[in-house]
Amino acid sequence: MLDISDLSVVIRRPGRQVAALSNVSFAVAPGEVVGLVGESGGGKSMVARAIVGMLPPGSRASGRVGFDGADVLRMDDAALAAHRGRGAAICFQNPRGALSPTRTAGRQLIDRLVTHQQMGAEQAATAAKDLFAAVGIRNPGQRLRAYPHELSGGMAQRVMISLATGCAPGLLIADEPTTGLDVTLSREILRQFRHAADTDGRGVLLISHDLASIAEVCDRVVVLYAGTVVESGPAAKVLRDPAHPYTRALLRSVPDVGGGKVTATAGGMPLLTDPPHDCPFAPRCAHATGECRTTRPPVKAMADGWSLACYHPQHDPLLCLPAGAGEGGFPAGAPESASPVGRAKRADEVVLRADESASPVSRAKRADEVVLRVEDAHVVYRSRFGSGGHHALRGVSLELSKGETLGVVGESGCGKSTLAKLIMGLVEPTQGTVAVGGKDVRRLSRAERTRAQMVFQDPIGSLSPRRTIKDSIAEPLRAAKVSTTQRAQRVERALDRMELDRSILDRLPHELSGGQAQRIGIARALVGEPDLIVFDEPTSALDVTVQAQILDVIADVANDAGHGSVFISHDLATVRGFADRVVVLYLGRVVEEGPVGEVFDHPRHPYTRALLGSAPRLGGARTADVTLVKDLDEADAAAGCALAARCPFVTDACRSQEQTLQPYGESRAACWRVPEIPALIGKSATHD
Amino acid sequence: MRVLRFVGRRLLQLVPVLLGVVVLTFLLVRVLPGDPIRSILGPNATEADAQAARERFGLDQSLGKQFLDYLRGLVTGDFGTSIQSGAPVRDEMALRIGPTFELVVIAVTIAVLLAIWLGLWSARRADRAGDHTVRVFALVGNSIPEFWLGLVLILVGYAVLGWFPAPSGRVDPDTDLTPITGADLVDAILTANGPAFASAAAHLVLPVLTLVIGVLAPLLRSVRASALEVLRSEAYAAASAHGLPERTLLRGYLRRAALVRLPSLAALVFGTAIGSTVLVEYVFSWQGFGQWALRGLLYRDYPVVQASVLVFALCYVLVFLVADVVHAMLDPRVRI
Amino acid sequence: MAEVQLAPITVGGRDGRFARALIVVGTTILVVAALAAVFAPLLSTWGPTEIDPSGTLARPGGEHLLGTDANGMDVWSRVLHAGRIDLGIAVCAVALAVVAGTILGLLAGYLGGWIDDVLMRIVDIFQAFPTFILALAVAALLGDGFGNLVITIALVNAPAYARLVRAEVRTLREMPYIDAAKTSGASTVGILWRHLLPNSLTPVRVIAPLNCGWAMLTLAGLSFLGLGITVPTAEWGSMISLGTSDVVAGRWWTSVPPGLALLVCVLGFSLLGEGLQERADARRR
Amino acid sequence: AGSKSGPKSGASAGPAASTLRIAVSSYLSSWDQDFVGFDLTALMMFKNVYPYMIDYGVTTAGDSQILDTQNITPTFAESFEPDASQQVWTLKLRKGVKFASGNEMKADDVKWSKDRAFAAAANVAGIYRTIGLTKPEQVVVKDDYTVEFHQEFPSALTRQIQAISLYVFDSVEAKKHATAADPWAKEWFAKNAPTGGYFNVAKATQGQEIELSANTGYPGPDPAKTPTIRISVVPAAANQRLQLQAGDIDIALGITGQDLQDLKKADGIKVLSAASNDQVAIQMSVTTAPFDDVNVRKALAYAVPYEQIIKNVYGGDARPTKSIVPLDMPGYSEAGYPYTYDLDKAKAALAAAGKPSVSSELVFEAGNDEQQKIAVQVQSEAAKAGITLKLAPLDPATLGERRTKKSIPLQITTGQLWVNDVEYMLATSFVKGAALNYSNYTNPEIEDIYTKSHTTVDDAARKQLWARVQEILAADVPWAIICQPNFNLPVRENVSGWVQPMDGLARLRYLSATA
Ligand SMILES: Nc1ncnc2c1ncn2[C@@H]1O[C@H](COP(=O)(O)OP(=O)(O)OP(=O)(O)O)[C@@H](O)[C@H]1O
Ligand SMILES: Nc1ncnc2c1ncn2[C@@H]1O[C@H](COP(=O)(O)OP(=O)(O)OP(=O)(O)O)[C@@H](O)[C@H]1O
Ligand SMILES: [Mg+2]
Ligand SMILES: [Mg+2]
Repeated sequence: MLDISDLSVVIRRPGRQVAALSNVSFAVAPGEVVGLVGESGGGKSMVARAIVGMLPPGSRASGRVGFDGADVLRMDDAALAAHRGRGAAICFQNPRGALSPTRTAGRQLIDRLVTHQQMGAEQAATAAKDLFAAVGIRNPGQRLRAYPHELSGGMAQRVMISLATGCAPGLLIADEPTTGLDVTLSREILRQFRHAADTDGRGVLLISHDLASIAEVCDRVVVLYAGTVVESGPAAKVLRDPAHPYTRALLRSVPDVGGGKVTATAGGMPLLTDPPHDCPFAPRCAHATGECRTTRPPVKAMADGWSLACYHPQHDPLLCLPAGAGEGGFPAGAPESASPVGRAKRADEVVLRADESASPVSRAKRADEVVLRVEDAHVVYRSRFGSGGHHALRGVSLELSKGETLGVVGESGCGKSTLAKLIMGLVEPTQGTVAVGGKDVRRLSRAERTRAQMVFQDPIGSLSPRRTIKDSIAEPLRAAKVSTTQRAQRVERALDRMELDRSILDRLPHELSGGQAQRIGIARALVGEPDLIVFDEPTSALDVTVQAQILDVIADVANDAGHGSVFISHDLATVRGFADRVVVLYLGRVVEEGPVGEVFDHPRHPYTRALLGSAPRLGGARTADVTLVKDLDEADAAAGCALAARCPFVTDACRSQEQTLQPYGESRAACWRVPEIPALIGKSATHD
Repeated sequence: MRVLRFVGRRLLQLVPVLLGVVVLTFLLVRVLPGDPIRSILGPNATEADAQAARERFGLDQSLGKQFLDYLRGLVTGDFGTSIQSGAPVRDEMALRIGPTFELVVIAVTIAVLLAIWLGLWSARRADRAGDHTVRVFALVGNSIPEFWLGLVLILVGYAVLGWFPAPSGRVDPDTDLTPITGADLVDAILTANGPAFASAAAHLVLPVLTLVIGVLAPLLRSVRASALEVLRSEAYAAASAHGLPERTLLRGYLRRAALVRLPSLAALVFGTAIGSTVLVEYVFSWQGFGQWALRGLLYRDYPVVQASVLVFALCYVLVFLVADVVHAMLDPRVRI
Repeated sequence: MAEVQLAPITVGGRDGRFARALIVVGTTILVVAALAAVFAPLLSTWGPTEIDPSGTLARPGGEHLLGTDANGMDVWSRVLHAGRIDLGIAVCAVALAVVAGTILGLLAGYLGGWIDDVLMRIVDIFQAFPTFILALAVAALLGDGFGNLVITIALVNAPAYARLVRAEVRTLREMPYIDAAKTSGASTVGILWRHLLPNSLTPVRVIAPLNCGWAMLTLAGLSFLGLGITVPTAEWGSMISLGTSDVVAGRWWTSVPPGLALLVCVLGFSLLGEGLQERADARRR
Repeated sequence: AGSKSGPKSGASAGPAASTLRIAVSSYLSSWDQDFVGFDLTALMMFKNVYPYMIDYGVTTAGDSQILDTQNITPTFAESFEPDASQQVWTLKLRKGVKFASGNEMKADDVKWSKDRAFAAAANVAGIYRTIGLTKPEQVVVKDDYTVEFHQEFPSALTRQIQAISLYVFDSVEAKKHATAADPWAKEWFAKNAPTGGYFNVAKATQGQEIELSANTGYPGPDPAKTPTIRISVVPAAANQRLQLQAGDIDIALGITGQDLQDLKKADGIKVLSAASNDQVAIQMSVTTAPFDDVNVRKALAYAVPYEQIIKNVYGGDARPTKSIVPLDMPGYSEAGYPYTYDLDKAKAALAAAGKPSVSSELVFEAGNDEQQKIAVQVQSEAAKAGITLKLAPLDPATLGERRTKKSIPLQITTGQLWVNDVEYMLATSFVKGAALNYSNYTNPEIEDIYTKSHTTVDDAARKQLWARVQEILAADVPWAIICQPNFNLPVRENVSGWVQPMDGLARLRYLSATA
């Protein structure tokens, strides 16, 4: 159906030129799900735009985008109008942004139905309701009248899918449909696409930067790097035994709940101004030879439609794949690779070196030096008008000692950032206390405030746009009244530790890449030698390979015995690497807490089980032993167990009784049914 | 319901503002140099005569007492008596607000509609000759002082071409229009007076045109910029990527989304237009609210100044309130 | 391999070439006007308030490039010299408004709460006050002249800046870098001065030129009402109003040249502002 | 031409037009002549819509007709004569005079009207003081058609003063609108006129237009010639001019300066011109530095460019004057003002004052083009003599206040004396405490002469006194007298009958136009 051959796109603008795509070829057949993966800027969206004939202004395209025999690039306006929507329909990357804000979701869907399926208004209205129901929107009649801003991210994505399918297209293109969604939700959304291919016989092109997450649903995978196809082939093949060094690097960058090792690849993707004449990955490639740097490797076809563009395909198995993967279930016992000692770095792929002072010994918990104590903290965000407010934290207690790293995980909106802000004194607890270094955060002096530092989720946004990098890093020192010369020295030392060039000091934040900016953020946190560092999702805004690099740096910093660390993430896998203890938050409550290995390998609480179960795992099926019903935003937590509304094992007792943390083995969980759960899981499995 | 609550809350917020305006005006006119009494007494008046006149208008009382009396009057809708004319300010004002309001409302409405139409047209042809021409012309219109533009329009439209009636008055008195609201078009409709309607409309053309030319540019710029933003937004791209027809795109995806920022700007423009009517009224012999207020100020006719500033302020804040409500209706994201 | 030139689907910009043209033309106009004003004494043979004893309303040409006005003063010289007053007042007034409005907006936006409420209500009060009444009040209280017109026009404009900056600050203060500054121990003044101020001025920079043009028109309007600069000081607005009836009589030279000068300068500011705005819009997209 | 129907130009002769259109610059502030403010428009309207018992006669000067202020004749009154003592004046009313309401004018109306004026304690009450009328009891109703005015002392000015003050309201109608709180029906008067003069108000559209119709209930001489007169408000002079040229109006009352000169050449329009007794002067405050020094006053008098002002401001349409006593006033003497434009003498005078340079503000009425132009011309020349003047246009309220406070060092005044007599001039302008004495001028000899003049009735003797007055004023220079501009009125060519009002208030009854 779709047959792209030798597609090149160059975007010309005065003063800059981007070779967005260079000689891209691949095909999608009806009923097939093809994954298009690669890092940000790799040209994935450009391919999608080319398929619907919507390249940005100033683009020059060559080659052919064949669709059902016609060439999209050469279609006239009438043919394009018919092709768009009916031929190929895109689900856009950012569903909230791609829905027109001033038109109800229903109207937008009806517009498509009327246009492409020649329905009358009434017929369209019923069809719209059905379509909404089909993509898993509960209460579709009401949602039809909702405006996009009233939808949650997951709901918006479902609406977007319904809009695309509402056009009844031959080919469904989904541009990063799961980015920004919770693990539990992404899984559900991806299933929708598989469903579209299987039941309606549509071709599906699934675009993602995250190999692991789409691994499960794709038939074939195409890997893009800097606008070139580096490897393509059957999903099972490419994801399990990738041959191209880039594909391998990509796969190794993804943290894995199983404790698979993350390996960083240095450097970033180049921004090409002309179609490359060499291998674009060569500068970052460990296997690159002179040949790679002078000529572009041709696409070599291998067996089963597997093809790759590399002079030096690799065939040894990917090191990081955990042994037990593929068999289902979690490996018993913490894998060796999860321990810090086991995290040996391969000289050829590693840029970051550990701080000399960090040694495993210093990570031992020193209970005598408690740097953070949160006791029964509640936070309520008051609304400006009217009564009520949002109860974001409901009685959280934590304790952290010097040298220790505490992981905090939970879904979006569960209160992770609120906890971070609470610790930093940026929000006032409505109840309970927070003490840093033994002192109530609200009574800290300016200088004492700098004893706790934070690394933010948005690396560029957390740097003041009009202050130089030097200024930003030195900010805590300024508050601590460090002299100017000393300040400069310490800033440079921190910078060195982040392996950044000194020339960066006089730049402004917008001139930095995300990875660089996050290193600056970490440098700022470190420069004052604080007692406590809070990392609030420090890598979630970054590209996969960059994420791996930053995780490396953070692991290094967390190893430091000089301070305690709190590491917050929505992604369990990233925590596994270096946390000593982990806390699972759900709707502002701690539902489970314990040593990292214990929580991951023997999850007790149904919520933790569900979370771990839906985490994407490369090369293996997930262990979906617990599936939560409903989206987070539909759950209400009035009384009783917070999870009651979504828990498959809920009883009346759960609904009425507040759950408190109970010790189960080494960890503690807030669920009275923990002992029964394994049996309950077995029961539901047999029912399936 | 939500809208009503919002309006209620905003109206409550207006109270301190209007009270502030009232206090400030009250003090300001009295701090200003100039004697409101002298000009009604004639040259031969003695200090005793002046004192008698002051007593008549209560100006011999202490400031606090005067203010309380004024406030008490305001609560009952009594704005006091004009020192210059001896008539109740309320009656005079009633005659003056109508015409000015009519002029400004018509002008701003036309300007807004024109700006919407031209702005969308311009945005869809962004960076082409037509777009540039429209924008530059709007800017030129925006750069001409209103009083000068008015005079030129009179010169051309009345003296040279003879298309429009003489710039004196707002409606031909021979049409025997009975004033009800003071807004001539409205009165003509209310009294079903056809000739008066025609005459009032003819008299309105040039002053409305003057105001429209003066305020079009910022509105146009706003509509065009918003429309461009929409046209270049992912949402619009998504809609057109799904092959929706041109008409649906324009009506459902462009127009409303492009107008969300317009109401507050239109309110601002309305505010400036009300302010600049004082010039337009002079040029077109309109005898509206602005001229009345200005004269009151020049003669320090305290009750007139107080009332006119209060009404100006009230118009201003109410128009902003309306704009906020319209904004909320246009933009579902706004929570009110 | 055939190369296909694609027609842009989304409306295309030629990357702000027009915006750049607007900025260049606007700036050129303003620079020329400013130079003409600065070097006015060198460019004219008559003084701006010098009366030609040989009579009034002389036609253009001869001794007077643009003739003389009803007072027998040289129009060309007055048009040039008026630039000093008009441009000067407009720029100073807007600068003052920006400073005052920004300070208010920063405080209101950052501190929030009742301070915000009180400050914004004060701003409301001033914004709701009619311009010419404020103008007359200031003139009557402080006397007339350059400085007081600057204050008047600044007073009229400051509320808008206060709102603009406040709105900006209210979004900016939620930015992570403000949290970062707080956790780095920055003081309130430090946050306001070092982080919020530089970042909240972006929209102000775009609005200010447009506002300068508007200030010039306001000044002209005030002069027309007799509330502006006192005669015989050369000022475009008062020159235009002195010459309005001359236009009717066919004596175009007394009011058309100052009218054009005013128009062109306001247009210069508008073009510059429009260009900046377009560029800012393009950045935002 | 305008698109509207209306009197059009063209036919030079023909039947009398039934409607005449007049443009004025502003709407009258109120119909109430006693209690509140009035402006020129208001005063003109009053003259035409309220019955004045006596008024000036008409005389011919050159080729124009002017009001004769020396000849005051009864109009609505049958007669107005003093008794032998000159202290009791008897007003006999014409019978059958009808107000607009149809009520007949009676003595009670006169009484009520004058009581009202006394109650207002404003304009008329102020003027009556000069002829010894201060209390309502001095106005006595004898019978339905007879009223007596009992003055406290005899006065030569009685006729003149009564000519401008003896107007009568329809008291029957007015009293209907009186309330306990408002016994004089002030509120009603503001919007309604109980008229009965030569014209009645047929319709008044606030701020825009007043339609007058001739009062058929007037049985006396010189009734109104045109049945309907429309007075429209057109503030912008340029607009008045355009409408006059287009034929949409017949008479433009708000055109000044250069426009007049232009209109003299325009088709279908004539500019009626007549000498006037309007005086343009700069009053110098003799009690305020630096003008408390007579030499500084002389310096300014020498620095004023008299000819240039006549040329530049009035287009040559003004008479230079050589005395502070107006031209045409009995007693005028050429020797009264020896100052001419001479910068050397100005500098010498300054030197004599021992000051090489002085500075002051020069106050004039804001919005008055003529005064503004004069100020500009004076400022420019005075600067050359070393007198720095800061121009200060003041709005009416501020001007009024500062004038009462007598705190203006230098101000331009324009205006005419309502009574064409030097005694009246002294009374209003040059004796201590006089209302128009903005110079704060006092001179014991002038005071003496003034007192003497009350009882001097002999013409020659008065002339002698006036000669002395002019000598003194010439030496003291409280005023720099600039000129007496001519009265000019642009009208359509078909307008006739215009009588030039020496008090500036048009008597519309004489006007007519051919259609
Ligand atoms: N409108 C445009 N003008 C100029 N260059 C563009 C434009 N859109 C994209 N590009 C460039 O084209 C290249 C490919 O972009 P594309 O959006 O396809 O990347 P992507 O793989 O979808 O990345 P992401 O994961 O961030 O969505 C990038 O280098 C980008 O900078
Ligand atoms: N300033 C605020 N005012 C009101 N509600 C807030 C505010 N900040 C956060 N919330 C609400 O509090 C809840 C917890 O927010 P928080 O930002 O802590 O979540 P999170 O776990 O960090 O989510 P994410 O993964 O999306 O960052 C959310 O429901 C959010 O909507
Ligand atoms: Mg993309
Ligand atoms: Mg968060």
